[in-house]
Amino acid sequence: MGAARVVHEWALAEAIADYVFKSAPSAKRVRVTVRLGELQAVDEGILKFALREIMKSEGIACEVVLKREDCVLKCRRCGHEWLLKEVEFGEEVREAIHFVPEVVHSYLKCPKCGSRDFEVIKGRGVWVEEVSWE
Amino acid sequence: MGAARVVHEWALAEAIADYVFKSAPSAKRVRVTVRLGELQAVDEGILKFALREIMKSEGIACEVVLKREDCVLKCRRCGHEWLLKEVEFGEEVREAIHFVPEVVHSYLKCPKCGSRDFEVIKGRGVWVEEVSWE
Amino acid sequence: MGVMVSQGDPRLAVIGRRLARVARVVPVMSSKGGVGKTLLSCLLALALSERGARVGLLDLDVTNPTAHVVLGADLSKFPEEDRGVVPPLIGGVKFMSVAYYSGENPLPLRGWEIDNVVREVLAVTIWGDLDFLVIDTPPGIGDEVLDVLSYFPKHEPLVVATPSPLTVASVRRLLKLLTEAVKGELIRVVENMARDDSDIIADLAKKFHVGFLGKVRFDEGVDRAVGDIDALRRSRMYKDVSMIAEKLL
Amino acid sequence: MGVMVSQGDPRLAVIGRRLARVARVVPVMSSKGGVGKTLLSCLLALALSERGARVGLLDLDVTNPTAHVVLGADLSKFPEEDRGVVPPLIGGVKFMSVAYYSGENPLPLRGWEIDNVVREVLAVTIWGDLDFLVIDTPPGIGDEVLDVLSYFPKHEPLVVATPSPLTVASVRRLLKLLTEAVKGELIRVVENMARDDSDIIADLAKKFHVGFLGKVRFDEGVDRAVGDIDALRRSRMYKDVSMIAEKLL
Ligand SMILES: Nc1ncnc2c1ncn2[C@@H]1O[C@H](COP(=O)(O)OP(=O)(O)O)[C@@H](O)[C@H]1O
Ligand SMILES: Nc1ncnc2c1ncn2[C@@H]1O[C@H](COP(=O)(O)OP(=O)(O)O)[C@@H](O)[C@H]1O
Ligand SMILES: [Mg+2]
Ligand SMILES: [Mg+2]
Ligand SMILES: [Mg+2]
Ligand SMILES: [Mg+2]
Ligand code: NI
Ligand code: NI
Ligand SMILES: [Zn+2]
Ligand SMILES: [Zn+2]
Repeated sequence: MGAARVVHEWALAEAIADYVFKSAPSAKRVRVTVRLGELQAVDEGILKFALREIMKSEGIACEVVLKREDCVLKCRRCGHEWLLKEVEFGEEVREAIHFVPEVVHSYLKCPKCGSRDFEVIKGRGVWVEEVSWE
Repeated sequence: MGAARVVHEWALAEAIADYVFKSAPSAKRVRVTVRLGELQAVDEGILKFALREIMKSEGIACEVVLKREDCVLKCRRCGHEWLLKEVEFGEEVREAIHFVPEVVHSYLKCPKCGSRDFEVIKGRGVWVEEVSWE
Repeated sequence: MGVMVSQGDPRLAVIGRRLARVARVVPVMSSKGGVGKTLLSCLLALALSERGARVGLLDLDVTNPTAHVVLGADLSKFPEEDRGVVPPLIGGVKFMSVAYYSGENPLPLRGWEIDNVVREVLAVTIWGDLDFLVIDTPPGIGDEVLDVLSYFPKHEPLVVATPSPLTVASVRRLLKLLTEAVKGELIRVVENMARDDSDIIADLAKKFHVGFLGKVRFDEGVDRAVGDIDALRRSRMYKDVSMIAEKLL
Repeated sequence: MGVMVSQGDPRLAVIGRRLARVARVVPVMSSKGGVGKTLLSCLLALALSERGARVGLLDLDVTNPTAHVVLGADLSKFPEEDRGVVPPLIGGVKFMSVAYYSGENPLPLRGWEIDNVVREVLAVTIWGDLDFLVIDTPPGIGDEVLDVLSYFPKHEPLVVATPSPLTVASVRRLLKLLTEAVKGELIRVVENMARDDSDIIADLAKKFHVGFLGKVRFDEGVDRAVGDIDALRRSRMYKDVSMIAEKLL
């Protein structure tokens, strides 16, 4: 989070850009669909802005589609499934999870059995759902 | 392997039986479909025999369907995919893998890049594909 | 009346049956490596067995098994089969390890593969009647440790700590995790490689409201006894571990 | 001309760019725990930096990070952001650890989650120009170690061994794995906690045709220096590690 030019979302945008360059080394027009998991809470505006800037500097026309994905958690011990929406975290914890989503295991337990052996079965972080080009 | 009454396939049959009992605690007629991965090389005849014996002793009519699944390996480092059929192991190694399929990582490397960081993406061991009852 | 369907891993369904006649499960744990988990697991199993208990020992340090080195176990033949895998008797202890199958080769595994090994071994090992099943575990808090916490219906962790600052930091995190999952009176701490009469570890146990079973002194000679059960039984470390065993009985 | 499609994890694509200006990657490894990987990683990073090298240190013992304890790093604030995460300078070394985010809480993770942490950290950490990136790794041969072998295009493993029978068994397995994957001349062994002039470890290195960088003697006082960089720099262990650093330069 923070100002668009400096925040760490920029690094994730670079990752997406490099992924596009590797998938379509000579394409001049691409379309990229990115899934953003609720857990990591990436700033959509900044990510989109950074991705367009990077692509422009490489002379590529890029259409960016961002899709939010809700975060679902499932306990491996008791099988209970719950939504991140039902959980309340403080600002510091949310920020820590923003950088490394797996640290959610440091701050959360299964609401039913108390185990930390749960899985983020949906909605973790950044994933390229589709790069298409002609 | 070895004689039907003593070999370790019996333990796997018990596992399948317990799985059936837990899925359908009061069913008297069940049908179970089991997928057998090529890697573990379970003896089909013995498994079927053991499963029927166990079910009979519990007074349950059980139809057993076994499906073989070919083993496919994929290297995480270089992406190469290959088939277990293309690999030759000695008798001792095959026997070790029969007991704990993951020890394949002790005896096999990616034929393309030499890495042991490969995955068994299909055909590992015993899996219940379906238990059905009315 | 329609048709109902279920699909999944049969191995998890049978674990309860395999442990049905095991009275007490004692995983020997410590997030820190090199604190003596393996040596202590082996000596504890031997000491309990010497006192008449029926004892099993399971090496769950899957990617780096070493309990067989301590016990001098013969890896040249596979364990016998009898409707499952029967752990060979070594020094009176039923000993099971993936090393019977991997030998001294490297066994690099991803986490879900480690989980598969744990499921397989728990599903096919025939322990029979046991008073104690001692489990050696790896450092860190990964799949093996999470599997122990999730797959064993009941267990009494034995946490090994040494009085060094890096160990204390690690053990504090482990105790936080364990006290969330297991009743405090079932968790016990042992100080290993004690060299003086510091109370750091005893105090740590008190702070977390868990048991403290005492100290195992640093024993210069024990490394030379590794691989030889008779020599291990003559070591000073074995004497100290025997006192811990008495308290567990 | 049809439409082509690709889908996957963008983080792996950027790792090469993040390491583009890192001259040498030195993962400090040992399948055995407690042999001194963490202490040696930290002291080595400090010693290299004292000699004028630009050095980064990455703690990849994800479920049991302790390098921050050795360095006395401040976990109370997150690293700065500048188009990524900028590792704070500690004693002249750019230090990155998941502990900035997990604090001193337990971080129990399954293997694929550990892999996710490694990918995330490698994708967002901005190392800039480095002569050395030293990596502390956990014991065992699990996801962290496999990730190091798979994600770093080039690296020069530094294997830590102590002259105990259990360590030797573990290190032998690791050397077998490493010599398959990395050229022998890029692999180096260090003996740590040396107490006498045994040649076990030097001979082991010779047998595997890999380098041997010498011994770091057992230093009774080093544990008391943990957490204090100035005190660490005054320790006898630091002197010995400095000799290793010289040979690496
Ligand atoms: N009480 C003790 N006295 C002396 N050496 C010990 C003692 N306990 C363990 N050791 C030694 O410490 C080293 C690590 O022990 P090990 O059991 O392998 O630890 P872990 O399983 O926790 O990694 C071994 O060389 C072992 O012989
Ligand atoms: N050369 C040495 N002399 C004395 N103690 C040492 C030496 N190297 C490591 N230690 C001590 O050994 C213990 C384990 O060290 P650590 O670096 O945490 O090992 P690892 O990272 O391999 O688990 C620590 O208490 C540490 O202070
Ligand atoms: Mg051990
Ligand atoms: Mg044999
Ligand atoms: Mg360490
Ligand atoms: Mg803060
Ligand atoms: Ni941000
Ligand atoms: Ni068999
Ligand atoms: Zn739960
Ligand atoms: Zn490969």
